[in-house]
Amino acid sequence: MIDKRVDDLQAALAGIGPGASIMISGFGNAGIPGNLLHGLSGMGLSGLTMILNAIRRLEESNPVFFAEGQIAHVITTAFRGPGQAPAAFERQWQDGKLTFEIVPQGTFAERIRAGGAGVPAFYTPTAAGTPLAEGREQRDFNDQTCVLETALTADVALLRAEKADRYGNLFFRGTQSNFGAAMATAARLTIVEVEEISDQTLPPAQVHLPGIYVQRVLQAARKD
Amino acid sequence: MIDKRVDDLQAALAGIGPGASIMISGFGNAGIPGNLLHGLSGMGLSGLTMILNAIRRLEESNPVFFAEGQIAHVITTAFRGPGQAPAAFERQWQDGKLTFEIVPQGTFAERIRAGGAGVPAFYTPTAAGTPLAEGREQRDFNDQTCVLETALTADVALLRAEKADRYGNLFFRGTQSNFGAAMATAARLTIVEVEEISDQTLPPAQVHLPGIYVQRVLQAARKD
Amino acid sequence: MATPLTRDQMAWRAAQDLPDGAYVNLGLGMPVLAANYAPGDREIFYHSENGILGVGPVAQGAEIDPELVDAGSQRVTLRDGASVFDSAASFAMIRGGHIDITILGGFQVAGNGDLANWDAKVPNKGPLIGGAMDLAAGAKAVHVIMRHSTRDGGARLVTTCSYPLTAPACVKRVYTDLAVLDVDVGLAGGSFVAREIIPGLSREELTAATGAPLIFAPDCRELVAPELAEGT
Amino acid sequence: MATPLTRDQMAWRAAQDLPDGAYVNLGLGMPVLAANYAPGDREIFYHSENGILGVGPVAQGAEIDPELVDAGSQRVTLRDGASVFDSAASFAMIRGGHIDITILGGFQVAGNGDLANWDAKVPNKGPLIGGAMDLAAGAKAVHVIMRHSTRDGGARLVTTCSYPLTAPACVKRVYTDLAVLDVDVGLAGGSFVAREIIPGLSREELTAATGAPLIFAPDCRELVAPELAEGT
Repeated sequence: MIDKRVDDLQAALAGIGPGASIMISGFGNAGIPGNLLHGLSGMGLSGLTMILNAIRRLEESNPVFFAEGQIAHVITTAFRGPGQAPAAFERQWQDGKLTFEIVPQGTFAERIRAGGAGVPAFYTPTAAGTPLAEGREQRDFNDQTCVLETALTADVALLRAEKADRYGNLFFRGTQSNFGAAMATAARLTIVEVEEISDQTLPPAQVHLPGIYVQRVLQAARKD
Repeated sequence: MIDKRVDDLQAALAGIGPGASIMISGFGNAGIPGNLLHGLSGMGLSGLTMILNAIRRLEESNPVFFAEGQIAHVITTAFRGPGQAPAAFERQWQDGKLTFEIVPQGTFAERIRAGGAGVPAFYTPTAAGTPLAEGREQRDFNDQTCVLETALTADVALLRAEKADRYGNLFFRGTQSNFGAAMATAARLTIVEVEEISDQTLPPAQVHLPGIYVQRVLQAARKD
Repeated sequence: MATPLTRDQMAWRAAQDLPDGAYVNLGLGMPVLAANYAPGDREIFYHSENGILGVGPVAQGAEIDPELVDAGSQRVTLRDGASVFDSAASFAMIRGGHIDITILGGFQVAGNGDLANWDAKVPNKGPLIGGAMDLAAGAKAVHVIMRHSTRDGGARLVTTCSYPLTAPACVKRVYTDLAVLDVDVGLAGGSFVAREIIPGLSREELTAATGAPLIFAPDCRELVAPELAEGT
Repeated sequence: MATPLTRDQMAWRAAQDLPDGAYVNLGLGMPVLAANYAPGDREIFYHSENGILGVGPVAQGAEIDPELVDAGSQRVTLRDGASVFDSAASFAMIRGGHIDITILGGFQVAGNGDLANWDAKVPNKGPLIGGAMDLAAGAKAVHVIMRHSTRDGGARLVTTCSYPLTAPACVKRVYTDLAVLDVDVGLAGGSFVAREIIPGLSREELTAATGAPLIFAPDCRELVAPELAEGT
């Protein structure tokens, strides 16, 4: 019998240790796994690699990650704090306590999708001819210079969805799926918080992400 | 005003000329654009390249393609006729009138998806170490030997779906989307026959393929 | 004395070039304002790279759903015929060449079409790229809205970008507060072709404000924009 | 005198190794028969590479939908919790390593795990590959069902495959009409380890029928299958 439901935050996050690489869904305020992030930041783990679209939102919602220096490396499309003064993560970067890799957003999404789809590397024209391509392997296809990009995978993916069933099937609301749908395919352990766990199985037409990609689902009201 | 509906088979197929490369959806009897294939085979075009999962079904349903030698090249995962005697397409291959490229089915799907997604080439472990990799560029990633595969695109894609609206949004039934969903993204002209063209716009939850990938929709009852 | 266009007037002018039936992605800042000014008889699908094709107006009251946002994190609605999908599918749409036009902001555009619209060099700040490189490399046509000159009077239309590139040789048309200009890569090194110029500005003044070779189209016209209240 | 297993008995034996909660892809021929014989107390999701996760029984009567088929072109139903998707998504699931077990047919398996189960050399016929290479390269575990010997008594368990490979070094376990054997790549060149052998067959007879080094597991057991009517 398949049952991926877990009872509480502790069970949802069990087994995540120091040094883990963690993909986090979310674009704007949509698809943010606020409860899981809150729980994770309270575990006091160090040396984490965070793979997410924009790091500034994480500092705004969960400053403890940065107050305690839990994060060692960030892979992101936007590594810039709000306002004029540098944000905490920017100061840690300047102090050499945190490193980052900046990736164009589409390449970021495609690298994660590749990680889930068994594509170890692919070529793309995005970033060719820019500073991001310097020192990178480049090659022409159809008279267009392309950059070689490698797949992104992670130990853990944290997502938010609207509904789940015991099989781990997910239904997303609005633009909630964003990076999470691909992240679930690219992580060894995918943990999802949802507004509602249905006793009824989701009908096939409502399954946006098949349960094969999900290991744990937790019911939790939306938390920004 | 966007209106991608066409009135008849002739309007649906207008502009397809000799030498065109044509992607054709379908797996088993699901998602086969039977009306469009019938219309196309009657146009008497020569030098066509057909990109489809299995060629034998095309000979069974539309023998005129082969009787008239309309097809010059085939890209497929299954180039074998039924029964003991060679099929017409196999005889034309033996006579040097038809060439083909055989591709593993997942690589076939991924190459088409790449063609639609702006990925000119990617690496995959599928087919590495097999006769299909001979003479091909290979490279190791994560201690796994991979083959370089290039994107597939085409002049035309022919699909069948269950419902469409004037925007070209598509709803697929059952396993009808199969290769068609990716083919629509990889062709310059995507033509779709559907059971029903709704006067109502498809609600977002029913849109399996956004209309941006579709140029023409034709209402036509299912034809095997 | 010539009056440069306002932000909304620049966006208005860019919107006039969006054809009926176009699939369009609008960058943050001035570009998103263009959605307010496309002629009402044209059906245009706005794409948002976080996963919408067919962005509707900003949500009001009971329409507001915090889980339905556009790429600017605005809570939006969906227009008739819209669809939603995940980021990988959304960028496949961009990168696969399916978006007809993207309108982006810019720091600099070179005569060969090079675009610079991100900057890793803000002191003490990390870089911010987002989806601009994908849009610049992937859209069928890249249009840029930006002021013609920097605050201290320097040229933004240049021979070679001094800022880091977003993508090489991608820009087709630039809308500034002084003119509408096309990129012409035909001349050695590239040049700009002025298509429209605001009333009261002389060709010499426009040429002086442009840091790259500039020619005037034979049918170069006056760029007249309506009076517009400044938008959001 | 030993009685070799029937097709259904081989499939039955393979099905006993499918654990509760497994995501499984069954190849055409004998492998698909395994779905009839998995123990009823285990919840197993069968994947079909044309786009189903959770294939149910073959459709009957009013259930029949010509647009809902499995990879063998059978008209099927969906089980509770099933989902459907397109071929690119389906093969991403296979190639990304998400399928726990695939059971495939085979012509030959080598002691190093090489699998040959397609053949381009049928006279006057084109090749047929389908999804086998993707499954063999992508699934977490590859199990093979095939007869132990060819019709003319030749070995199918070999040191080196003479047929073209489907994928190298992929097979973990082989179910034949005589035995259950694991691939052991630890020995130089690879070998087979017999885990179970049918009653009445001597170790010497199995060794003689095997064209590659064969050792017997210390706990090698009798392979006893129930009587089964031949399935579809």
